[in-house]
Parts: sequence; C-alpha cells; structure tokens
Amino acid sequence: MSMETLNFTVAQYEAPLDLILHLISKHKLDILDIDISSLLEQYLETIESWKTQNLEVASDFLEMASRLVYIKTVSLLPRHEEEHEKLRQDLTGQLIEYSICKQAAKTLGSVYIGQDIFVREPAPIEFDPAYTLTHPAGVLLAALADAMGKGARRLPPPREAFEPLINRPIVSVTAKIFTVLRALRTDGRVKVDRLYRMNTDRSGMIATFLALLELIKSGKVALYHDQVELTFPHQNLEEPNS
Amino acid sequence: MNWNSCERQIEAIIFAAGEPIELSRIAQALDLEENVVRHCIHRIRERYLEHQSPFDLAILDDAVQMCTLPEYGDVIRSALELRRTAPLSQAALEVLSVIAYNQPVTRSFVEQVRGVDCSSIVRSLVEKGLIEEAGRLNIPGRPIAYRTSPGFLRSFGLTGLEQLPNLPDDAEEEDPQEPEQLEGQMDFFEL
Amino acid sequence: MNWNSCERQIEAIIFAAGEPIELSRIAQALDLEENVVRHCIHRIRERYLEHQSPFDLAILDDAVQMCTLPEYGDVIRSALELRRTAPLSQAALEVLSVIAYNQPVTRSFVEQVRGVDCSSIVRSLVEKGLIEEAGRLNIPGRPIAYRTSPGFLRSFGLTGLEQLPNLPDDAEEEDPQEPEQLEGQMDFFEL
Repeated sequence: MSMETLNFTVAQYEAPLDLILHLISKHKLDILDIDISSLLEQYLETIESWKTQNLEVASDFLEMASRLVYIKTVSLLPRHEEEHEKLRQDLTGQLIEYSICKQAAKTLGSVYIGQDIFVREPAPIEFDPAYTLTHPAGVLLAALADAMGKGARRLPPPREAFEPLINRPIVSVTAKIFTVLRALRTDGRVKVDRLYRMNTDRSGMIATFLALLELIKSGKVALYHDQVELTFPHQNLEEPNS
Repeated sequence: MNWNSCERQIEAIIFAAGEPIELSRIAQALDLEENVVRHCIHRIRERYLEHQSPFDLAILDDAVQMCTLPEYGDVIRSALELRRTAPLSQAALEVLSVIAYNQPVTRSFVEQVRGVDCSSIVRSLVEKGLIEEAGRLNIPGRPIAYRTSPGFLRSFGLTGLEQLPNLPDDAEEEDPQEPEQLEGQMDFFEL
Repeated sequence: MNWNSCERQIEAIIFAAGEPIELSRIAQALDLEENVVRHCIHRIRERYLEHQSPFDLAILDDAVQMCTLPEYGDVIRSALELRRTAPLSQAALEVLSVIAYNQPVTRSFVEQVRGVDCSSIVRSLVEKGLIEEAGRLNIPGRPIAYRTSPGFLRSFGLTGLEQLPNLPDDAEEEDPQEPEQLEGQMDFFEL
C-alpha cells in the first residue's frame, strides 16, 4: 500500500466520535441503546488494524478507547447500573450532537461558493487613517483585565490557566492530617465545619476533606453527633459536656 | 436627488469600499433614510440581473459588498493566475458549522462537540476571514467567543444567518430521546 | 463566444484584479486577440457612458483598471471616512491595553496573553496611529517590539504613560493565590 492510501485511511475519520458513528452504522448498532461490549470490540479492532498497518494512532483515539473501556468496566461492577447508564447516555448525546454537526458541515459544504466569488480591495483613497475617537483611560484597565483573564478572579479559573501548575501539590493532605489531629488533641472534639473553615481556599478544603476521609477510614478518628463532630474513637463512649 | 442619481452614488461607494460597508454609513454619507438605500440596492441588483452584468451586490446582514458572480470564478482565476484554492476541509466545515449554528461560542464549546482539539482550525478560519472574535463570554475565565463574519455569509451565498440551512434536529425536537444536546449546551454556558 | 459574453468576462476580470491588469493577460486567459480585448473594453466604456454608470475603465499604457468617475470622489470619501471612524473593538482594546501596560512588547507576547492570533489587530492599530514599532528585541528571531504612540495618549486623554490607570496590584499582593499571571510573564521573557 502506498503512503497516500495509508494516510487516506486514517484521514477518513475526523475524530474518534466519527469512527464510532461509522462503526455504529456499519454494525447496525442502536445509537440510542449502544451495546458497549461490541462497540468496544469493534473500536479496538480498528485501532489494532491501524497499528498493524504501521499507521500512527492519534492520542485522541486512544483516549476514546480508554473511555469505552471505562464504561464497560462500570457496567460490570455490581450496583453501578445508574452510573453506567449515565456514561452511556453521555456518549449517545455526544454522538448525536456530533452527527448533527457532521450533517450541518455537509450541508454547508454543498453551498460553499467562496472560492468562486471575487471582491476587490478597497480603493486606495488618501485620507488620514489616524484614530480620532477618544475614550476614558479606564477602559484600558478593563480591557487588560479581560485580556489576562482576570475578570474572573473570584470565580474558578479556566483549567488551561493552571495546566503548568497542575502537577504541583498545592496543599498536602498529610499536612492537613496533622492539622486535624492537632486540633483534636487540643480540644478533644472538633466540629467538622470548623476544620473546613480553617481554610481560605478550595485546595485547602479539598485537602482537609481528603484528610478526614483518610483518618475516618483508618479508624483513627470518628464522626459523632450526627456526623458534625469529630472525636478520637475512644471518646465515643463519653457523653458530651452539655 | 432622483432615484437614478442615488443609485449611481450608492454604486460608486460600494465599489470603492471593496469591503462590506454598512447600509447605515451609506445612508449617513448621502443623507438618506436607510430604507431608501435598501431600496436603491434592490434596484441596482435588478438592473445588474437584467443587463446580465457579471457583478452582484451581496447583502451581508446590515452591510453590502460588490462581488462577481460565481460563474466567472474560473476565468478570473486564470487571468489573475490564481490557483484554485483548496476547498474547505471536512474538519474546517465541521468547526464552521458548530460556530455558525451556535454563535457566539468559545473554542472549547466547539472542541466539546467534536471531541478533539480545534485550535489550529479556528486560527485558520479567522485568517480566512470566515469567523471573527465576538468579545468575551461572561462566564468564568471570560473566554473569547467567535462568530461568523460577513465573509462567511458571502462565501455561502447567504444574506443573513436566518438563511442558514435547517438542521435535522428541528425535526427531531419532538423526539423525547434527544434532550442531551440542549442540556450539554446549557451546561456549558452555565459553567 | 459572442461579444456580450466576452465583455462580461473582461469586466469581471478587470473588477477582480483591482490593480491595473495588462490587456495581454486578459487576452491570454480568454484565448482572444489583444485587439479584440481592446475593442471590448471600448464597447464596455461606451455602455457605461450610455447608462450613466459611475464606473469607467482607465487605460494606462497596456493595462486597464476599473475606477469610479471623478465626480463621485467626494461622496465616496465621506462614506469611507465615516467607516474608518468605527470605535475600537473589544479585541483591539485588549491588544492595545496589553501593549500599553507592558511596552515594549512583541506581538507574540500579546498573543500569549490573549491566547489567539493578533496580527491583523496589531496591523490595524499601527495604521490607526495608536501603536508604533519600537525597534527589535535582542532575543532569538529579533522580533519587532511595539509601544504606544502619541496618538494613543491623545485618544485616551493622557499626558504621559505614567498616567495610565494603576493596576490594582496592591490589593492583590495580600492574596497568595494569584502569582500565576506574573510567573507566566516572566517565563516568556526568559525564553
């Protein structure tokens, strides 16, 4: 097979969703009730065949493979029917949306005349192109804030903004475990609320939550009083002061 | 000023502008009502048609641009020694349709629909003058929103977005199985 | 090919060329004798005159260009000048503010901050006299640096750059969560 044919094979699918739509129609699967097992099988088979043809498989396609594997795994877990159904419906929704997008693209493509219509450059008229309007200088500050994405500072920032930092531990869970234990040693019992309130940011709260889970799971601390107070387990037997 | 003289002046302005020019600016320059300008443009187009002129005035929303008819594409290309530009790729058409039918939308909305990175396609559509920035969306991160440009309308022979071909989902809206798409979209805007 | 159809094609080519185009190129594209092309152009001009069209074909040496008649100059100028005075777009304001607060900066710095291509906006800000080139940066590629111009100060009612509204950075220093932006900026300069 020549290189050209090879490239053509892969370029056939714009995206993993495209490949799935193709498999669904080829194997007459029901898009509204996808049989994940057979879809996964077909999908992996296709990817395998690309590999044996020495085609580069884009990471997007591998990512979709792992998503399908995940959906199938969830379907095998007991008591996860709801989650499985949700994952499957998400996929169906996305597929339907993408197939509409494909259809719209086809319709638009069929009326494209852009390459056959010519316009002309503006007439070179001599006049001063200098900007003549005036604005209060404050609009610059507002525009700068927008340009730098600061307009949203009190709201969660976009994920991309943190990509370079994402691997950096922001607040260590271990540190929070110590904080929780220290608070318990000092006061004997602590309201869970108060532990959360000791944090000023989200990552601190999340770390505290994870620390609590860790401590409760290992039995080092126990929840008490309708789960709003934390104590060491042996204190469970004592009555509270009030 | 009589009709004829109005029409000539409007023709001259549209020709010289080259780029799409707003009807309101023509009206202001000639001290006419916008409706009168619109009517004149209509008369000019009829005259072009009647005289088998190779020109047309493309109405692009509230602007107008002078252009050649598509059937002259080949002969113009050969005289100007222009290569036939590659047609828009399937991927570019997909991105363009997501933007056209949902505008204004962010790049990440487009990527959510297509399931793959679209940054280079979005950039090239901006370069081709088919889409343009439309300010920022008032959602966290204040991402840049994109919309189609007048060049988009011209390239697809539309006079306004209301002329976009109907999507199949119009028919499917009665189908209770289909709410996913709308939900997905709202989720996005409510982020 | 009859006379009429020849004339339409020639009109279309001359229109699309914009600049003067050699008669020989038109002749070649249409597979006609140059004399025939010349004759067609003559016929087109007569027709324009007869129909009181605002257009004319100007013959310069062996080339031809489509233009408007001189008497339409004033009305064209006033319409196009109106068009030029459109207020800055949100995108243009953003680019301008990034340059104003960080000057001298390269276009790629601005693009890094905004996350999108800004070349056409930078070009139009230079044209409008709001920014100007400030030499080249002494880093690989020797990119052009931009700074704001006196016209910028005028448009925003400033007497000097020190009058730019203060960034609210004093308030931010108390917030330990916010250093990302500055880090990104330094990374860029250290490239």
